[in-house]
Amino acid sequence: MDLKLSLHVPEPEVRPGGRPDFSGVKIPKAGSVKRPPVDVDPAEIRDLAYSIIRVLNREGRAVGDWAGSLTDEELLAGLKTMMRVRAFDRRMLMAQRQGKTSFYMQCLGEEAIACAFRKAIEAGDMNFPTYRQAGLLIADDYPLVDMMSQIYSNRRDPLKGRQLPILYSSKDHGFFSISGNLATQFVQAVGWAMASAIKNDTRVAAAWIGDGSTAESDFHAALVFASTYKAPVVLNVVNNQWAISTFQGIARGGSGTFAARGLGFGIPSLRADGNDYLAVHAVSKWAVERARRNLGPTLIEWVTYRAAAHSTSDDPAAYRPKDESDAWPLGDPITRLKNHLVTIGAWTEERHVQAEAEIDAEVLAAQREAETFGTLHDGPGPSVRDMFEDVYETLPPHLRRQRQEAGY
Amino acid sequence: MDLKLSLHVPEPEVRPGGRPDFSGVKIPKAGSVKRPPVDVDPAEIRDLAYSIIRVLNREGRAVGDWAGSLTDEELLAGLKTMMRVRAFDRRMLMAQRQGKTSFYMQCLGEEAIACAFRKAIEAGDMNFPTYRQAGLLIADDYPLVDMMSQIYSNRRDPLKGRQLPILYSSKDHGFFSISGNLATQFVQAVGWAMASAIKNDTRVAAAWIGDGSTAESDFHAALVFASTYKAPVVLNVVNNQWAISTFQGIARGGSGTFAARGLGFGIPSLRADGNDYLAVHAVSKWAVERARRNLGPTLIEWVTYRAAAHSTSDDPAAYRPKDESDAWPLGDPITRLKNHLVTIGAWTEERHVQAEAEIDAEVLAAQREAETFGTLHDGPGPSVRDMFEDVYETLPPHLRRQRQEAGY
Amino acid sequence: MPRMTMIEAIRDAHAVMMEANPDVVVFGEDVGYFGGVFRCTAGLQERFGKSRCFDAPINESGIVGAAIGMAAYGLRPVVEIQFADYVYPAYDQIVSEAARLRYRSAGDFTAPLVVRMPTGGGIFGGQTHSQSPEALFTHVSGLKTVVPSNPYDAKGMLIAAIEDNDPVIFLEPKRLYNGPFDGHHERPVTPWAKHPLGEVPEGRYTVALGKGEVRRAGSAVTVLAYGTMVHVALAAAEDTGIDAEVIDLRTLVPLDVELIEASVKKTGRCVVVHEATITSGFGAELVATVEERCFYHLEAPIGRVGGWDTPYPHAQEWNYFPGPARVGEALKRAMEG
Amino acid sequence: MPRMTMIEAIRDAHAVMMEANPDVVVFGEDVGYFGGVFRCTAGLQERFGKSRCFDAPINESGIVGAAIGMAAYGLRPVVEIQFADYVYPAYDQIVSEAARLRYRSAGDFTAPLVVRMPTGGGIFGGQTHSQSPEALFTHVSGLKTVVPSNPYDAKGMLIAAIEDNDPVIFLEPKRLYNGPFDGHHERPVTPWAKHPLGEVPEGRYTVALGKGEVRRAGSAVTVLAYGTMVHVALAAAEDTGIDAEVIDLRTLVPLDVELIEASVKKTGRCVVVHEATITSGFGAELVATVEERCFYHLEAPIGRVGGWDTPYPHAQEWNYFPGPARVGEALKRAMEG
Ligand SMILES: Cc1ncc(C[n+]2csc(CCOP(=O)(O)OP(=O)(O)O)c2C)c(N)n1
Ligand SMILES: Cc1ncc(C[n+]2csc(CCOP(=O)(O)OP(=O)(O)O)c2C)c(N)n1
Ligand SMILES: [Mg+2]
Ligand SMILES: [Mg+2]
Repeated sequence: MDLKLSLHVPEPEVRPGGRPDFSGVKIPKAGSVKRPPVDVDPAEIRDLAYSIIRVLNREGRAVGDWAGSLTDEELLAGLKTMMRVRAFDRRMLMAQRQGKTSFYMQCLGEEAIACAFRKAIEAGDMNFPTYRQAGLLIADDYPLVDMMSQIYSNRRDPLKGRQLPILYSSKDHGFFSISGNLATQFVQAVGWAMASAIKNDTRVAAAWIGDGSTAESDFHAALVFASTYKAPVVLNVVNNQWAISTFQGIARGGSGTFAARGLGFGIPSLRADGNDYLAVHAVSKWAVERARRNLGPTLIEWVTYRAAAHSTSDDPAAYRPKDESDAWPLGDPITRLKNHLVTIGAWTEERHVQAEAEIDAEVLAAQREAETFGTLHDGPGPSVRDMFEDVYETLPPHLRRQRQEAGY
Repeated sequence: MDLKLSLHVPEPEVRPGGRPDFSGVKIPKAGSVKRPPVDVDPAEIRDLAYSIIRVLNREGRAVGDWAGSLTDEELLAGLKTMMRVRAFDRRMLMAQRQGKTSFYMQCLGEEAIACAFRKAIEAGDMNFPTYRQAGLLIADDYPLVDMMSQIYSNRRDPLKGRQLPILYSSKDHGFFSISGNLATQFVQAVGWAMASAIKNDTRVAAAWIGDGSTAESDFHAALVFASTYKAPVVLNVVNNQWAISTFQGIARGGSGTFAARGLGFGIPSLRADGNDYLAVHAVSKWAVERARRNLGPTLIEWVTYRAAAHSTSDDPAAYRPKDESDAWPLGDPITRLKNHLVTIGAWTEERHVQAEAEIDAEVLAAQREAETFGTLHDGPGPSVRDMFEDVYETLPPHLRRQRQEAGY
Repeated sequence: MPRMTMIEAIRDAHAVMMEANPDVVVFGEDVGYFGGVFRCTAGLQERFGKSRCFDAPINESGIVGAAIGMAAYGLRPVVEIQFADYVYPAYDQIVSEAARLRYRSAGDFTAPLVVRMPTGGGIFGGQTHSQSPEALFTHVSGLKTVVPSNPYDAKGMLIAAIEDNDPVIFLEPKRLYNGPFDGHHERPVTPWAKHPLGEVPEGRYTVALGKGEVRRAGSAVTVLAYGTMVHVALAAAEDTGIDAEVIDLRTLVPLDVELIEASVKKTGRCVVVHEATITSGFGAELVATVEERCFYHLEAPIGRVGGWDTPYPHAQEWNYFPGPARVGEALKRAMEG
Repeated sequence: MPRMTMIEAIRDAHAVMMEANPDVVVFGEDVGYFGGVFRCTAGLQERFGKSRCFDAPINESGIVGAAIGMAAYGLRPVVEIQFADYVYPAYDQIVSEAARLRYRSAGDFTAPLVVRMPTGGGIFGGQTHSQSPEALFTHVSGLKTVVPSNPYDAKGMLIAAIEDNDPVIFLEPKRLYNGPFDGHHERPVTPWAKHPLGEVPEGRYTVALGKGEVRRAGSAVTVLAYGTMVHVALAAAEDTGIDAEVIDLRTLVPLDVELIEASVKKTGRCVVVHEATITSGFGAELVATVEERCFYHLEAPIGRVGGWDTPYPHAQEWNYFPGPARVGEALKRAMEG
């Protein structure tokens, strides 16, 4: 045999200096993908893992089977929530640059996913999020001041200064403590859902993971467990095209899509436009209903784009064209929803500008309030005593001794 | 919402006391599954993950596209190899019962898979086996005496008494050191194949795993890496229906087949009759050729049945009907190949009986020879000095001190 | 009082707790229908139903990860890792998740789960059925790590572990399952039925986590041991005739430092013993603790006996296992020092 | 001689070895095109091509598992785990596979690979960018575990590690990447350019694994440290005016016991220091080793300073980090004892 082997290493189409090119991303027309009944046989909808469910068309109209899951007021509320998330990100990014905290991560461009999903679940349901789903909290009216206090590790910080900024936790708001270790939450969500099923409860779980993190093994563990026990869980993959500097082709390999990963498990697997608030809501609803009706898990790949840097420690100019974000063919979720509301006459450009100012002011006021409790390097923060608490339910003797040694 | 959730726990059709029932196992007619070209687009052969490629029909004839990969002499040699494997298992099982070693695992009923696969690869290729592929060694003429010496942990044991019986290793025979930890070898095989591609070599790797072990996370790691780097590797899943006491439905969950797991990665995924020596060889050849031609990985699910206990520590009567093995619809690989050879006039019942006796004698002679080097509890075994060697390339000071403390 | 093997005691602890608390669920590889490869969960599925006790896919990370999710929901999962040697795939879930959930969420979420696993050697199990990985857990803040040495403790500690609101690593010395094993492998095995600690009360009782127990009072030297090594240490004391005080630590974290300190201050000598490889084993922590607290009372270097720093070999098992001869040597050295 | 930061020294070690040996391959998360989140592999892909240096999927078990396969083939993979905090998913491949392959196959297969990972705190990285997991590797037979404390050693030890025929865990104290850090976080950072150990020869040279180095000769007390803590210990000696002998262990397994023993026998006092949580940390092993070998020379209890037994907190970082004040206290206590 003469043929020599060689290693294939996937590469993105374009690198810095090149012209952004998304012509390879096949985008079906809005409204073109059918909406199957929730109790469909998964084998019959395998094609949904290779398409993109979209509701908003270019003209800003909601079209097709998946349209109509929300009223105009609900849509307007959704728009404002997304604007609030974006204003929050902008403020906190700035606060980090000003040295008020150590670190920050935005969800710029991905706001629709968490915000609309939150509206498809109920109080009592539980999300197992990653660090880009702050929208789940904001859409559920979790106090911005508390979020900011966590970011500042100040003395109001609900997590007592222990966690890296944005790794929120709120059981009351159905938001599981975020881990810095990727993918671990995916199978925990399945376990939570199994528990709900074991207790003959009605609550469902939602798991969240990034495109890059689907490569982690706990993604597999989650799919195995979810498929075996038909757990009432929605498995969300947020494909924002990038994992720090690594494009999604490295995690995805030869498969067409991330949604396709679910097919080998017999799990209904859908792909949807993550920048389309209406599509996100409708598809989420479908999956949540399946879970609630004891029909088992659903895998959803949300197609979106990470418009900002990975985190404040990252500069994407080193690995992707600067203007790639503008070239992203699915547009911006806020602009798209705004256009839709303007098109249907439920909103105007003027009111939008005004709302922007109001929301900015609201976020700024929250920030001012949060800062009265201190920022990372300014003001008495959480106590050193707190550093020794909650390792165990009760302080064991060796930690008591250590606390004493530390002088507290 | 009134509906209460409940946990779904898959169960086998039948438990001890019940009547074995394999009517749910859909078995396509031999010869009915087409043989695509090796450079086929994986998307076009997704159906192969849900079928079973078979060559030998009920009449003992080789039929269809996949027939004809071996000459009659090769088939006869294959038959004898399988008989040798079976005789070996029988002898060693008895030896364990006689207390000559601590533990043993048979591959009864699964002989065709490893034996025929070995004939589809070349010297220099590397297998990363589990504990049920002893056939890979025997088909490659690895000395039975060495295998037995390993099982006996005697002073000829190539592994110096360090490994549990049957966890062989032979680089020269393309047989990677077996690990007691399930699934780890699957991604190692992919790494080995990547190395071959990096070096522009022509050698390919083969990974082996059981149905139950596909649930392990390293199975996922292997698929991710194989799919991303298009590694020249054949990914073998031996579905023998059981994982100790756990039926394959627990690992498989809602998916139709284990082969289907590959689809989400864009890896060509085939399902084949593991009890049909001809099918195993033809399908293996196809996959090996793909790898060798730098076309990337192939996943193969070998459908078979674990006819014996999991190991000498197990008694399957506790969890499955005693006669389930006889009811297994794909029959016995040795009987089927023998019948084929008799049918085509290349073999007779008499010669078979005679061959059986010869092979038994051969294995017995090997056993006698192995026992001259001792058995686990009888005769000077590997030295205690050896216990301290090979932890590192050279003995570090702390191990020298410990060896001295041990008196050696 | 009923007599039980350690297996029966563990099974009984499960049953008592599953009966008492509908939130207790049990799963793991082969633990459902079959009842576990060591039979520690036999009969539970039949008695409590498939959603309380079930078979899991072979994915240790999934088993522990799912258990964490269940615990966060409010259940009390008790999971079995088939052999301690197979816990490593679950290590991230244990270390990064279960151990830190309470801390990182400031008590918003907790992970009250028990991870049971057969541990230790002496059964010709080779490298992957013999390991003692306790030190890999004792280094991790947020975990409790326990090792019972007899049926009475096994039941009482398992109940305590299930009732505990923190994650507990529950290591079961498999060589003790059917009878006390003192390392004299050449002698016939005594069954638990003939041992006082094989008497196990019915129903619920607990053996507090964090408390050790003196198994043999003595004045010459203190031996710190746990699991199988407790019995080996007792045999060594007997064989050498040295009046050793043998302490069964039972819980490694949090450690019963008072008990240790009092004993060593009394005897002035100390030997620590475990099956795990010596370097960075839990014995090192014990030596460091004793050194710090009893420095001025020590009359000889603290002896340390453990498995050699090699993978666990198959055929050389009895040269590897720290049996009564090696422990006896250490006792003698401690008396000479 | 060129001046390098620790990052540059590590990058250079890669380049030297990739140039010298076509079997050296480098991969990990973000290490290919981008050159690593800490830039330790920057430029390698461009220089040596995509099949010698490439991005890996985010699966640490896969990264190490594939590296083991490559090493078994005959390559010399050097892989990066993005932060030591993320090594746990790979723990099984490291512990059960890389560490044991030579032993279990009696040398038929080996796993000469290097697993590099940024370790330690001091960067406000919180629980998952600050850990020091060395003790979880030192307990595992078959692994070598090393921690350089400066650019010169980093390059020489990384080359030695790549040339070594056994698996090496290579821990890089990230707080030292750009300059020596002595724990005085309130003071401006000195760059490596101003430090003698920032002078790094071009080309190939090695710093032998298994050898420690005295960083400050002294007669009053021996301090055993590694990584960032070497610099903290030096600062503590300076701050307290105690004439400490500061030993930079560099390699934890195999440990340079002779060097330690000679020093402690000379000073009669000893303090061990590390960033990792105290309980079952590598300090315990150091204490046990010193106790055993120097018992009759010790004039005071061996001091042990480490991170508190809690997860690594974010805001309380400087109360958690064992800085010069805490080490200084330990030195004083050792002198009083
Ligand atoms: C186990 C583990 N490995 C590596 C990392 C480092 N890391 C943090 S985020 C990230 C990229 C994740 O990408 P993706 O899943 O696509 O999520 P995104 O950031 O795009 O939302 C990596 C590699 C980590 N946090 N945990
Ligand atoms: C990591 C790990 N977990 C659990 C085990 C225990 N174990 C050994 S074999 C086995 C069943 C494997 O079943 P399968 O993969 O179907 O292979 P088969 O025995 O049927 O050939 C189990 C659970 C192990 N060896 N390693
Ligand atoms: Mg991403
Ligand atoms: Mg099987």
